[in-house]
Amino acid sequence: MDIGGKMQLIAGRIFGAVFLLISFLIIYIYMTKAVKGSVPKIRKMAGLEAIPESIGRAAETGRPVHYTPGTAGFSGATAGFAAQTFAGLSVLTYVSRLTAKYKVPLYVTLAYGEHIPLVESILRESYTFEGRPEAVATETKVLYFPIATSNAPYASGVLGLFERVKPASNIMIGPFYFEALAIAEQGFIEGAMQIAGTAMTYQIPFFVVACDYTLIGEEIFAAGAVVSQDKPLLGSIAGQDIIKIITILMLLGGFILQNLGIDFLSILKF
Amino acid sequence: MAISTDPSVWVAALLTIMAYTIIYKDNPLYKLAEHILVGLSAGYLFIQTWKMIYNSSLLPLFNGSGLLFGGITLVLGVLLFTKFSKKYFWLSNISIAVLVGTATGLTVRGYLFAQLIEQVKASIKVVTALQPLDIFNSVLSLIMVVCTLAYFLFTFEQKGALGWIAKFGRYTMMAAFGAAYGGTVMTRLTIFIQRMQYLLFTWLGLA
Amino acid sequence: MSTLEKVEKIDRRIVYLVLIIVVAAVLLRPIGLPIPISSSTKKYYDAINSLPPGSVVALGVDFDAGALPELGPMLEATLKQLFASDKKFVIFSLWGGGPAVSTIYLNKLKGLIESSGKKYGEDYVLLPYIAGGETAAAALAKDFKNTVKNDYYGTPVDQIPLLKNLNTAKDFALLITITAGTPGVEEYLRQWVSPFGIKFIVGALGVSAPNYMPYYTSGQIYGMIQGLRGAAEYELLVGSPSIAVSSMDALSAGHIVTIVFILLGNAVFLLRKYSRKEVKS
Amino acid sequence: MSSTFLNKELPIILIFVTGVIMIVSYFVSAPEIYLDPLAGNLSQAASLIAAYATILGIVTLAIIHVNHIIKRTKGQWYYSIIVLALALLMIVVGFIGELGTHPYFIWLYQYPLIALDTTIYSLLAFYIVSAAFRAFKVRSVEALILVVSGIFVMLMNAPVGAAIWSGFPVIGNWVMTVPNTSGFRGFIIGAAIGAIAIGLRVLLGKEKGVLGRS
Repeated sequence: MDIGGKMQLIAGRIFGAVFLLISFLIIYIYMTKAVKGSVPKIRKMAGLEAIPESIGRAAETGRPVHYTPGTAGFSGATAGFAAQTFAGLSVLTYVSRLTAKYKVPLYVTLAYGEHIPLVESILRESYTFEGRPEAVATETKVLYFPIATSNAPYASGVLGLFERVKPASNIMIGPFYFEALAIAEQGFIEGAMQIAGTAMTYQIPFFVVACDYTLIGEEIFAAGAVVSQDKPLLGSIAGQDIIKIITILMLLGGFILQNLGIDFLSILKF
Repeated sequence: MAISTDPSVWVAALLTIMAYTIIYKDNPLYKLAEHILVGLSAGYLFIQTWKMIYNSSLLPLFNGSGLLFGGITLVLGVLLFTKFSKKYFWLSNISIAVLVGTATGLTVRGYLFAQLIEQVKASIKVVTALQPLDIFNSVLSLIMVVCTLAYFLFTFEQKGALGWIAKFGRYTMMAAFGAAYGGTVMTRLTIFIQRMQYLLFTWLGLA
Repeated sequence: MSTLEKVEKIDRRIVYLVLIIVVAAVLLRPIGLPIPISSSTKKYYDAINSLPPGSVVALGVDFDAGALPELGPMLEATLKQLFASDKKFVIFSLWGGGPAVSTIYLNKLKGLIESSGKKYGEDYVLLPYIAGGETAAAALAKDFKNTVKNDYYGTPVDQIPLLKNLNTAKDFALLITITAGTPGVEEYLRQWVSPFGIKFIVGALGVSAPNYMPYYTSGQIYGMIQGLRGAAEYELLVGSPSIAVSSMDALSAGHIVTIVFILLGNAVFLLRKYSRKEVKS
Repeated sequence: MSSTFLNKELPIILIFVTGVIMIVSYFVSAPEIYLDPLAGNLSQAASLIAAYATILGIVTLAIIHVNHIIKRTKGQWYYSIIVLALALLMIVVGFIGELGTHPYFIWLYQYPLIALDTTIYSLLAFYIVSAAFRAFKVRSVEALILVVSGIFVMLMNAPVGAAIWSGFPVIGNWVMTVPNTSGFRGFIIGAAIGAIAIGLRVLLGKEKGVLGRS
């Protein structure tokens, strides 16, 4: 399709271009609306609702909470998973405020050195927010089990910690590899209340069976956005909902039209 | 078949046993095995990556076949190393920006077609001429895809009709994650079986 | 602690021991169970055979040492099928380990290559690793010879006969990737299959196969080898049963052990739940 | 130019410009302004920057281990010597003749590296089997569906399944092609819409953590 001069729209990709432009527009509108004040309300997520309950249990039993924001670094091979790590760090802010309030010991285990400064600043902010900055030194502990190439050292480090401190609550939100299975299993054996969430599809099955609550895939981004009240992110989530509804209508409408003899598919291939 | 006399096989077998000591508990032998792997992997990757940089960026610059391209990529590459300086670390963001911008553009346009439009097209089938079982499977698949997608709606409470739709979507995903679990068992067992074959047959020659 | 609780909290090392003993026993005393061939493996095999003579195949060796046990047999059988056929092929890699793995298998098949009369540079070429994942896949698809300036042995691309008229993904008749994850199937779908419509077949880990089924049923992936089981089927199709076929009985034994442990674990769990309920009521 | 421009705005402008070029060049063919070759060069340049970033990663790893040696970190410094020594050995052998083709270079990969990498990965088999017994409890309808579909797929993958009952592979195949395909298809479409959303936030400079310390 000619659009002036030698410039042409490439055939077969025009529907895609229109769909992409509409999607960008919708997301942009909802992001700006959210920043201007009309912040969308995110639905209840069982995993997120259960966090206060699990920290309450830790307070009752006097046993600590264990938290990990996942095992992916910001650079190198695992660079593509930064968004999941940030969701995990946002939920850590929420969790550390609760442990500060209820005076529950909190262990945070990390696999990448670059996460340490971020986590330490989150803990300082949370405990200061709850008016107990001095408690960071006594009630929280950041443990670093560096990943060499395989995640086995991190897994065995966390397993050793579980056997020593017997956590009452184990919360794992972020990107994970095979060590997720070993930690979730040990947490289950120790009788901890476990809440996990990741977008790494290979690890979700293990979380679902071994944990009490599991946030699946994009739910961890929604959870991170809710606890951090990150306005552009909340707006973008609302915008994505609209696109998902459009896609659902395309699926259902397309199926019906195609079977009524109207060639809906040719529109998609346009 | 007798025990292997090939020194290479002995090196591999002994390193295998060293690494397996972690089954009992974490210990210095395992740590040694792990760090040998780190060293070899880092050195190996350095060579393969340097080979690409030398062939595609430096050589064209030196032999003049790609002055502009070689020059620009060399500058952008070297800028990354400013990360170590307190004053000029922000210069590295210029190179990262080019990498992130290009990768983001490629990913967005790619996801749009390969992961969105193609998948929507795959769910839209003409079922009128199919066998009854195929009609059932096609309609059921469409419903499952729609329910799974509906589960990921975040600005609508999962109550009433949407509650049921989302629950059915989550159950569909459970079947999918079950299949993924089944696949994981095969892959993990395979790696272990291959190590056993190496020790029993290649090293000890028992077969 | 009641016996049931003791069984449930059994030391994991005992579970490990059971697995080691069962797998070793079956390896030493194979049973020889039949291996039915699935349609996805057959379509992988047919995709190569059905190409017209002299067509050029792009073979992406996209895995490293850790995935060798499952993907090595697939690569070996694919090389055997390609060397026995009248097709030409270019090996490249989005993973650092690719060139070393390819070299190991090319060395292993040296005898077969000589007897097949295939010449390096005319019938097959080995190219170096290209970093970047998504950007590397896109760069190769769009402008092959400007992304890779030399072959793995240092010869400039314009001096290699096989590469003379290969410039973009369109010049290849088939794209194969044998991959352990990212970068792999999804990057090729986004940068080769959708833009250029090239026929695409995949050698996948067992753990990844379920994730790729949506692309197989949609036709984006034409044929797929699913894990070691698929590799064994493919070895039979290629007519050279070797390591994958010889591992099948041990794989069956390992699966049975896992299933028994799941059922046993749940039986103990349910028994304890009911015994605790009677105590309460 | 003010430092905030160079520090903050320039990278974001660069991300926006390169991103838009890659997207527009996919939909519009504009030979006059060499849009297509520009997109090709950008992909090649980005791949090379990724290669330099990998070298940077390896150099950073080396610096970490050198520090361990200098500071004699307890329980670590002697391991760091081994890491540096073997990395150096691999690099020196790799530089003999054409890069990465010397028989000793391939030997170091084929025997020690493969043995260690596969062995460490094979530990997963133990984790899976012990979790199967100790943690795979059917405590909800969801876990029941997961375990049942998992077992059917396992009995499809393992030849013994077909030997026990010819129905197992048929049911396993149905699980793979209907619920599994549909579940992951919905998941993939959701992820695609997510990728478009993240893509827009990155291009507008609203996605934190994309750039290094700024």
